[in-house]
Amino acid sequence: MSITVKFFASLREQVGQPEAEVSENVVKTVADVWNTTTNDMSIPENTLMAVNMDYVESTHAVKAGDEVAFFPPVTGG
Amino acid sequence: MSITVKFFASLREQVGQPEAEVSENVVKTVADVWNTTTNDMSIPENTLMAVNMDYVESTHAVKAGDEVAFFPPVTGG
Amino acid sequence: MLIEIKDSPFEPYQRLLEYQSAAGFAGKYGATAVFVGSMREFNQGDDVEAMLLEHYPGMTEKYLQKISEEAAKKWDILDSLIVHRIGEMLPNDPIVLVAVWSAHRAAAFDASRYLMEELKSRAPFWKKENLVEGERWVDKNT
Amino acid sequence: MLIEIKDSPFEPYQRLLEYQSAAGFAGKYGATAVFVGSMREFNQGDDVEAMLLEHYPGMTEKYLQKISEEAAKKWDILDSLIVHRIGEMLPNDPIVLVAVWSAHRAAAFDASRYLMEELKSRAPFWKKENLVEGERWVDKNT
Repeated sequence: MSITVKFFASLREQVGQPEAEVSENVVKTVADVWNTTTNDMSIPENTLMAVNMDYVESTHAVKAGDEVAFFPPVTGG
Repeated sequence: MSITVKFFASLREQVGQPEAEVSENVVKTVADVWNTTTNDMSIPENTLMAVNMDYVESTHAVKAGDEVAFFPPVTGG
Repeated sequence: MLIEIKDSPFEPYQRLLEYQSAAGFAGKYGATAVFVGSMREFNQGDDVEAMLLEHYPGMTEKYLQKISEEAAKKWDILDSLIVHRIGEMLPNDPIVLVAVWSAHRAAAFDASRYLMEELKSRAPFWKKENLVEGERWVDKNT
Repeated sequence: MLIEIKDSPFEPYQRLLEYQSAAGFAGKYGATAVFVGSMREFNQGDDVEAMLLEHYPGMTEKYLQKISEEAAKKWDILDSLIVHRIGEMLPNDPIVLVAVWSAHRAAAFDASRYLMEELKSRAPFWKKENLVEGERWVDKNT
């Protein structure tokens, strides 16, 4: 059971893919997930992060089965 | 050209008439209009007064042709 | 900027649809704030069976116009609409509709609330309720 | 308390009429506060020809539900409804509808504004505008 990673909106276009998978053995935090799936691309300022659909900080720990998401500031409504 | 007087809602029922006329020669202020048209009935607390459809105080002067109105606190909406 | 006094039931959302379709500001507004006041079947702990809404013809329209102009001066809005019912009404009947259109949401929110608060405190309308035990004038607005 | 995500155009006042007729609170509410956000044909000084609204399926619904529950805890309201559009849209299309029903007006006004502000700051939606010169992501909510 690996970790599912999702990118939305402008971040999806910058990263160049909507989704990725990463092994839970090579990452400890949300920041690690970003670095591993983007080849250490620098993370845009104001990027929002969620684990299992709840907002978290980049230091949040991740585990097998988690869904991790990265996206820019929201602009709905 | 006399002064037209109107009473609304609960005040209309208390005064017992919706409208009255008073000669401009016997009244100087809105308070005089009340006293003359109601036989010096004591004016209920919080009564609102208007001259020509603008809110006024009881000391407001009246003249021939004016429309004077008395009514309780408003309860629309 | 429109003011309407209705002596028969009106459907506020139907009226809004009509008004908005006829208005010339399609594509200009990003925000519409709407308030609808309806007749409840209870008030101050009592069941209300019917209600009579009296107004002061002329002065009511004058004050609704006045507060609409005040709102248009205070906030950057595109348009406003006020519809108020008078006469005999039944529980669940709409009493008042206030709508404000603006480019951005803050102005619409602020102006619609202003219109309702000012209408409640200054526009000459009076409610008389029919209870099981008889009639009573509503003596103050909450 | 209902949350809807729509991938095709919706008519907010028609939706309100349907929802309210089906709801079981006729005669209980004295106040309905409604907000409708619509697509403008201009933004930040540019003409906008079309817009794409992206969302995060699952998380969007979760946060709309969360803020609806927060509003129901903070204020004495009877019900709330949020409808939000996604996908391709054109100027003047409704984007969002928020409605709150309550016995008295202050709760409806406060809760509807809370829902809109929280939706704008926390619900994962993103707008991409089609301008004459090309596409751009809207980078912040005003």
